[in-house]
Amino acid sequence: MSNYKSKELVSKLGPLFGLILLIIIVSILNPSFLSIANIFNVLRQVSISAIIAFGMTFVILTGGIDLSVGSTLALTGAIAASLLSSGMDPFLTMGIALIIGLILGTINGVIITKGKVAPFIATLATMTIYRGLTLVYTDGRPISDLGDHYSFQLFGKGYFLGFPVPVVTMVIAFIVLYFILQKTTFGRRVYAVGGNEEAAKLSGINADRVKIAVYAITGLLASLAALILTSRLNSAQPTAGESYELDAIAAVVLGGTSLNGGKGWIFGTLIGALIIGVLNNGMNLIGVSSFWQQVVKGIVILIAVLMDRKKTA
Amino acid sequence: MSNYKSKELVSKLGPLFGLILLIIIVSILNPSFLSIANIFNVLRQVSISAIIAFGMTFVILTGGIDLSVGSTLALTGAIAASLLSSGMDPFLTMGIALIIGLILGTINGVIITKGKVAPFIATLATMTIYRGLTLVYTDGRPISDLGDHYSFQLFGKGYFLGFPVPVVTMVIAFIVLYFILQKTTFGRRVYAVGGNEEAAKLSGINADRVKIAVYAITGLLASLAALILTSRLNSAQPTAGESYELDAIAAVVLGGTSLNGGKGWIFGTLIGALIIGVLNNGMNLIGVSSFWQQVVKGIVILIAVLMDRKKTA
Amino acid sequence: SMESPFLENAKEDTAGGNASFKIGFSISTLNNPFFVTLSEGAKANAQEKGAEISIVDAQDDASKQASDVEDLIQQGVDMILINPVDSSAVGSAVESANAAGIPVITVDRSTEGGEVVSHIASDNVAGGVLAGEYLLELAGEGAKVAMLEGTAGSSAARDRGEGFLKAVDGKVDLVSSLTANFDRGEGLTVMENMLQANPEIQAVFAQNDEMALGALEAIEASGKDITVIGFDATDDAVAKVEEGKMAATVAQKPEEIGKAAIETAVAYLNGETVEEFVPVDLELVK
Amino acid sequence: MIQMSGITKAFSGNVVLDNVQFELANGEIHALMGENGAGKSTMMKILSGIYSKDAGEIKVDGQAVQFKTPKDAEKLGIIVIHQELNMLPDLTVAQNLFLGKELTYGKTGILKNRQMEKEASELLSKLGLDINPRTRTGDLSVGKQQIIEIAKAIASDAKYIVMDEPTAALTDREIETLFKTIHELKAKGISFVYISHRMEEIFAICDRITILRDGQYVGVRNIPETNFDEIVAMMVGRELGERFPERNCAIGDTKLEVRNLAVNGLFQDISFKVRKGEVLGVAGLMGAGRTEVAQTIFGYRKANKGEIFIDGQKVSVKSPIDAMKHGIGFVTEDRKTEGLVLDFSIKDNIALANLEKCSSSGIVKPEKENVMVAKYIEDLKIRTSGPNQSAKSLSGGNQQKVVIAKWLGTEPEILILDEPTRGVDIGAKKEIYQIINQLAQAGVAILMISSELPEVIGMADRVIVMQEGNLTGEVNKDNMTQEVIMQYATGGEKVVQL
Ligand SMILES: Nc1ncnc2c1ncn2[C@@H]1O[C@H](COP(=O)(O)OP(=O)(O)OP(=O)(O)O)[C@@H](O)[C@H]1O
Ligand SMILES: Nc1ncnc2c1ncn2[C@@H]1O[C@H](COP(=O)(O)OP(=O)(O)OP(=O)(O)O)[C@@H](O)[C@H]1O
Ligand SMILES: [Mg+2]
Ligand SMILES: [Mg+2]
Repeated sequence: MSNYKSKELVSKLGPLFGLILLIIIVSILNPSFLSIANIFNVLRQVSISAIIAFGMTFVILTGGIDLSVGSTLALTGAIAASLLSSGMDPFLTMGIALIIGLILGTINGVIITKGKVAPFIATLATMTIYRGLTLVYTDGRPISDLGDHYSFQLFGKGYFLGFPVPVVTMVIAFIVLYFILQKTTFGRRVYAVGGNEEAAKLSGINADRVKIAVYAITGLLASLAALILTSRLNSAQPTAGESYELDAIAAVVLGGTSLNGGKGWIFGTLIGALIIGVLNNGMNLIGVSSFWQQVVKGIVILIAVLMDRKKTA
Repeated sequence: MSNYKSKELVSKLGPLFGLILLIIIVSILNPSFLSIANIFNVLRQVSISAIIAFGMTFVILTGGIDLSVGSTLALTGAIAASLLSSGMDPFLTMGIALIIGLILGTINGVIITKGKVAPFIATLATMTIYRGLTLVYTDGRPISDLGDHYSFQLFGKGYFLGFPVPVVTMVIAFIVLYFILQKTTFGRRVYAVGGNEEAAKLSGINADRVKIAVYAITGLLASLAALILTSRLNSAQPTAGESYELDAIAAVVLGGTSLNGGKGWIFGTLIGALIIGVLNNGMNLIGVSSFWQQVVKGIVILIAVLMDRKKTA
Repeated sequence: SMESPFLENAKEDTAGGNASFKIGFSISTLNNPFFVTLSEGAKANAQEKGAEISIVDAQDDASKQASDVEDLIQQGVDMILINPVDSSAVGSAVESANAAGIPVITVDRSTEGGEVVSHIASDNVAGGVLAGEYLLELAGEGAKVAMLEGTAGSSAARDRGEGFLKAVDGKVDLVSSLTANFDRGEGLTVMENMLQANPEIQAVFAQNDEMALGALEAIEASGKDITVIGFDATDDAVAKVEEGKMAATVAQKPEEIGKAAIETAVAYLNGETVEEFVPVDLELVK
Repeated sequence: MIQMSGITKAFSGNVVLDNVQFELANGEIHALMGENGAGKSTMMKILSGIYSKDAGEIKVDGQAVQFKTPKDAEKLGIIVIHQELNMLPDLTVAQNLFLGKELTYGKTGILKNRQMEKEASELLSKLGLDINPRTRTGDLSVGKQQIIEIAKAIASDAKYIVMDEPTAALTDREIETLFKTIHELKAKGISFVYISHRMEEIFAICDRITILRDGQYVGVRNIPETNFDEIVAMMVGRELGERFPERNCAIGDTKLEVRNLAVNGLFQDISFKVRKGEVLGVAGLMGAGRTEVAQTIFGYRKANKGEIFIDGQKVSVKSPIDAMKHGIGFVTEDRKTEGLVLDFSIKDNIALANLEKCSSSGIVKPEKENVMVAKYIEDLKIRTSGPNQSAKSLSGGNQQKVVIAKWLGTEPEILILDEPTRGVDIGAKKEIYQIINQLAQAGVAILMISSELPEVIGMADRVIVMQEGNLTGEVNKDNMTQEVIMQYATGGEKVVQL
C-alpha cells in the first residue's frame, strides 16, 4: 500500500496514460476541448460522479459492492430540498442530509455484516427500497422552490479562488479520503479485510465494523453528491442518480482497483472518473450521435480494462 | 448435487416454502389470485424472466455474472422483428435470432476468459454496447408490422394442450437445462469451475471453454426470451429488457444459488423467478401504488434472502 | 473535414450563401420514439434551412442535461434548443447559456428559470385533458376506468396523469392506476393483472402509446371489448386506431414541434422577432 | 522411466531452477528434498505440464516429450497430487474422484452416476476407507480429503505418481495406509516421486533421493547408502547440529488456566494449565479438535461452557481483540488462509496485529513500523529482498516466520502456536524452535499444537493429548515417548498423570 516498487508504480499509472491518450485524441478532433472553460466544465461534471466513486472505492476494496448509491443520492437530495424549501437554514439542512446519507449507508453495512447477505443482493434490495421511498416522499414530483439561499447555491454553482466549488469539494474529498486510506489504521484495515478477511479477523481486526464503516462512508459521499446536484439544478428530482452506480463501479475498475478487494487505490478512481467524464464531454463536443455514444463508451471501457490486464499479465 | 441428505434438501426447499407463504398471503388479500386464468397469467409473465434467469444460473454457478442479458434481448428481438417484417420465414428468423444471441453471449465469454476481464465489468461494457447497437439498428423506434405469421404468433400467444406456449417453452427449457446441469459432464464442469477453478483446471477441465459456453448459453436463452416477448407484443422495442439483469440475478439468488459460484441449482431459480412474478402480479392485484411497489419488492427480497441465511447459519 | 457514419454534424454544403448557423439541441431522451421523431423533425428542417445541428441526449437525467448544455456552450453554438428533462431542474442550464450570451429556446417542456427567446410546445397536461374528455365521451359517466402510468417520477407521467384526472375526476370510477414504466412489455403484463383484479374495466388510458399497445395485446387475448386511449400518436398506435382497435391517441405532432423549433431559431438568428410562445396544436387521432 | 535434464525456469527474471536433472526409474520411489523454495514443486509442475520450462528436456521411456497442459502429461500416465488440496468441497466424494474423467454413456456426455458411485465405493474400501461416496467432500477431515486425492490419482491408471507433501495433513494411521498402498502399487510397477520435509518417512519408504538447493541440483543418493546427516548437509549446505536445541529456563507460576471448556459438537470438558516459561505440547490425531480449542481460547469461536483464568483472574474473551488485550497471541494453522494477507508486504503483515502500536491517534507512523519490522526480519532471519516484498512471493518457511513475527510484535505473554512448522524445511524448523526457546526463556507461556510427535517430544515440557474432542491424557517429560502419546491419542485408557 504505502510503498511501491517502481515497476508497480508504472503499472499503477497505466490508467493515467489512458486518460492522457484520450485527451490527446479528443483535443485533436475538437481543439476547443482544451479551453479553460471546458476543462472547468469537465471537472464540474465529473465532480458528482467522482465523489460517489470515491465511496465505491472503499466498498470495493473490502470486496463488496454498493448498487444503492444512486437511490441514496435521490432520497437525500429530496430530503435536503424539502427542508430547504420549508425554510430551514442551509447549513443545518446540509448537515441533516449528510447524516441521513450516513444512516442509509450504515443500514446497507448492517444488512451485509449482521444479516450475512451478499453485498450485491443487499444493496440491490436497498436500491429499490430507497428509490421507492424517494418516490413516496416526493410523491413522484421534483422539489423546486428551494428559496434563495446564497450559501447553498454557491455549493453547486459558485467559484472559490477562481475554481468551481464542486471541483474544490471533490479535491478536498479526494485529499481527505486518500489520507484516510493510505495513512491511517482504518485505511490499513480496509485493505486487510478485502485482502483476507479471515486473517484480518484473526489479527484482531473487527471486520464487521470496518465493513459497516465503508458503506456508511459511501452513503455519506452519495449524500454529498446529492447536495452538489441539488444546488446545481436548484431542484431535486425523484429520478435522480439512476444507474450512477454503474458509472461509479466502472470508474473504480478503470482506476485499477480489483473487484475482488484488497488491491487498488483511490487516485486510480479519480483517473477513472475523469476518463468517463472526458469521454462523455468529448463525444458531445465532437458530436457523436447519442446512439453511437453508448457503443463508443462501452468499447472504450473495454479497451481501457484490457490494456490494463495486458500490462500486468 | 445429484444426492442430498434430507437436511440439505430441507434447506434447499426453503425458497419453495417462501413462495408458498407468499401465495397464501396474496390469495388472502385477493382470492382471484388463485383462478386458473390468473395462474396462467403469472406463469406466462414469469416465462420470459425465468428463461433469462436460467441462463444467469449457469453463469453465476461458474462464479460469473452477466449484466448484458437485457441488451442482448433487445438486440436479438429487434433483429428478429426486422427480418420478419422483411418477409423472412418465421422458423429461419427464429434460428437466426437464436444464433445471434449465442454469438453475443460467446463474445462476452471470450472477453472474460481470453481478455481476463472481470465478468461484471466485461458485461457492463457489452450491456452498453449491445444497447447502443440496438438503438442504432432500430433508429430508436419500435419495429412493428411483423406480418401475419401464424406460427410466430403462436410462440408468444398460443396454447399447446391447453397451456400457454411460453409456459410450455419455459418448462421445456427448464427440463433440458436441469438435465444438462445435473446429469452431464458439462454440468459437472460448470459446478467444478465455480467451486474451485484451479482444482478444476488441474483435473484437466478446460475452464475457459466451460465459461465461454455458459455465457453463450445465457445469450441463447436471452434471445429465446426475446422471441417470446416479440411475439407477445407483436413488435420489438429498442428499450426492451432494461434492468432485466437485476430481476434475473435476484431470482437466482432467491433460489439459493451462491454468487460465489459452485453452489446452487436451477430448480431454485425457477422458484425465485416465480416469487418475483407472484410478487409483481400480487401487488397489481391488490393495487399497491407504484411508489410503494418498489419498497415492498425490495423488502420481500431482503426478507427472503435473510430467512435463507438464518436457516443455513 | 471528417466523414464518419456516426457523426451527424457533417456540415451541409450551403452554396446558397445563407450564413450557416450552428444550433445545439439538448434533448431529454432518445430512448422514446416520440423524441426520436421530434429530433428528426428538427434535423430535417435544419438541413433544409442550411443550419448545422448538434444533438445531445440527456438520457432522462437532469444532471446530464446540465452537462450537455455546458458542452454545447463549449462547442460555440449560436443557439441552444432545450427539451428539458424537467422544468424545475433545467433553470440553471438555461442560466449558464444566458451567461454565455447564447439564446435559448425551450421545446415541449418549459423552464422555471433563466431567460428564453421562445417556448415551443404542446402541453402534456392539455393532452391528458383531451384524452380524459374523449374517454368520458366514449365510456360514459360512472364507467370503470384504469390508467397505465408512465415511469414513476417522470414529468410526462405526472403531467399527462394530472390532465387526465382533471378531466375525469368524480365522473368515472378509476378502479386501478398502476405503473408500466412507459414500456410495452410491462403494459401487457400490468394490463393482464388489472383485468384479473377488475374484470369489469370498460376503458383504459395509457400515458403513452407503448403501454397502450401492450395493453391492447392483453385485452385482445382476453376477448374483452375495452376502450383504449393512448398518447403520442406513434405510427404503430395510429395504425391501430385506423384498424379500429384503439379508440384514440393524443397527437402532439413531435415532428411539427421539432420543425417549429428550428424555424423559430433560424428566424431569431436572422434578426427577426419571434413569438414568445409558439403553440403546436394537439390533436386527438381517432 | 522419466528423465529430466537441464531443466531451467525463471519467473519474471528470477531463476528458480537452474540446469536441474532428475531421473525416475520404473517401479521406484524417488524422494525429492530441499529447503523451502528450493524448487521442488516447480520441478514437478514442469513435469506435469502446468508450467512450461525455459530450457531442458523431458524424456519418457526415452522419447522426448513436450507437455502443454496437464492433460498431455496425464495421457502418458503422469499424475501429480499437489501440495495444496485440490478437492471441490461442494462435490461428493464420487464426483471428485471422477472429476475431469467422468464415466459417460458413450460420447453423449451423459453421466453414469450409479456406476461411478459403485466404482468409487470399491476403490475407497480397497484403500481401507469407510466413506460413503455420496458424502459431501468438504464434510470430511483434511486427512481424508488428502487420501481421496491420492485415490483419485490411483484411479486414473497412472504409471508415475508425484506426491507433493502428501502427509503434511495425515494422521499416523492414515500415513500407514498410504504407505501400504504405495508399496502395493510399486509392486505393480508404478513409480513415485515423493516430496516431504519429514526425514523419517523418506527413510521408511524411498529407494533413492535427489536433493535440490536454491534451484540447483546437488546430487542423488541410494537410501541404504546414505544417512540423515549427509542429506541434511546436502540440503542446507552446512552441518545442522542438534535438531531440537536445548532450552534451560525456570518455569514460573500458572499463567493460563482453562476449566471445563466446551463447544457443542466439537470438544468438551477441556481443562489444563500453562505456566510462565513453559512449553505445553498439545498432541492428538488430525481432527481431534485442538485447533478449535485454540480458536475458542482466542475468542474466535464462542464457548458454550467453561472458564478461562489468566494470572489467576477469571477473564472473558469474546473476540480476538479481547484475547489480544489479555496478552494472548495465536499463530494460526494455515498461513495462507488465516495467517497472512498474501497481497500485503512483509511489513504490512507484521504491522497488521500491531496497528495500535505503530500509530498514534489513528494515523500510521511509518518510522515505528519500520523499526519493528526491521527488528523481526533480523531476529527471525527472514530471507527477503526487503520489508516491502509481498508475502505471496516468499517461500513457505519464510511466510511462517512472518506470521510468527506478527505475533512477536504484540509481545504476548501467552502464545498459542498451531502447527508452527507445517510444511517448513528442516533448517527453518530449527530456527523456529530457537525462537520458541527464547520466548520461553523470557517467561512467555506457550501452547504448542503439533501433529509431529518428534517435534512435540523434542520441544515440550509437558504434553496434553486430545482424542475426538476429549482430553485423554497428560504426559510429563520423564515418560514422554511416542508410544505413550499415541496410546492416548488413539483412545487408550483415560489415565491422568500429574
Ligand atoms: N508462480 C510463481 N511465480 C513466481 N515465483 C514462483 C512461482 N512459483 C514458485 N515461485 C518461486 O519459485 C521458488 C521455488 O518454489 P517451489 O514452490 O518450487 O519450492 P519448493 O521447493 O516446493 O518449496 P516448499 O518446500 O516450501 O514447498 C520459490 O522462490 C518461489 O517463491
Ligand atoms: N470447514 C470445515 N467444514 C467442516 N468440517 C471441518 C471444517 N474445518 C474443520 N473441520 C473438521 O473439524 C474437526 C476438527 O479439525 P481440526 O483440524 O481443527 O482438528 P485438530 O485437532 O486441530 O487437528 P489439526 O490441527 O492437526 O489439523 C475435523 O473433523 C475437521 O475435519
Ligand atoms: Mg513445494
Ligand atoms: Mg488443527
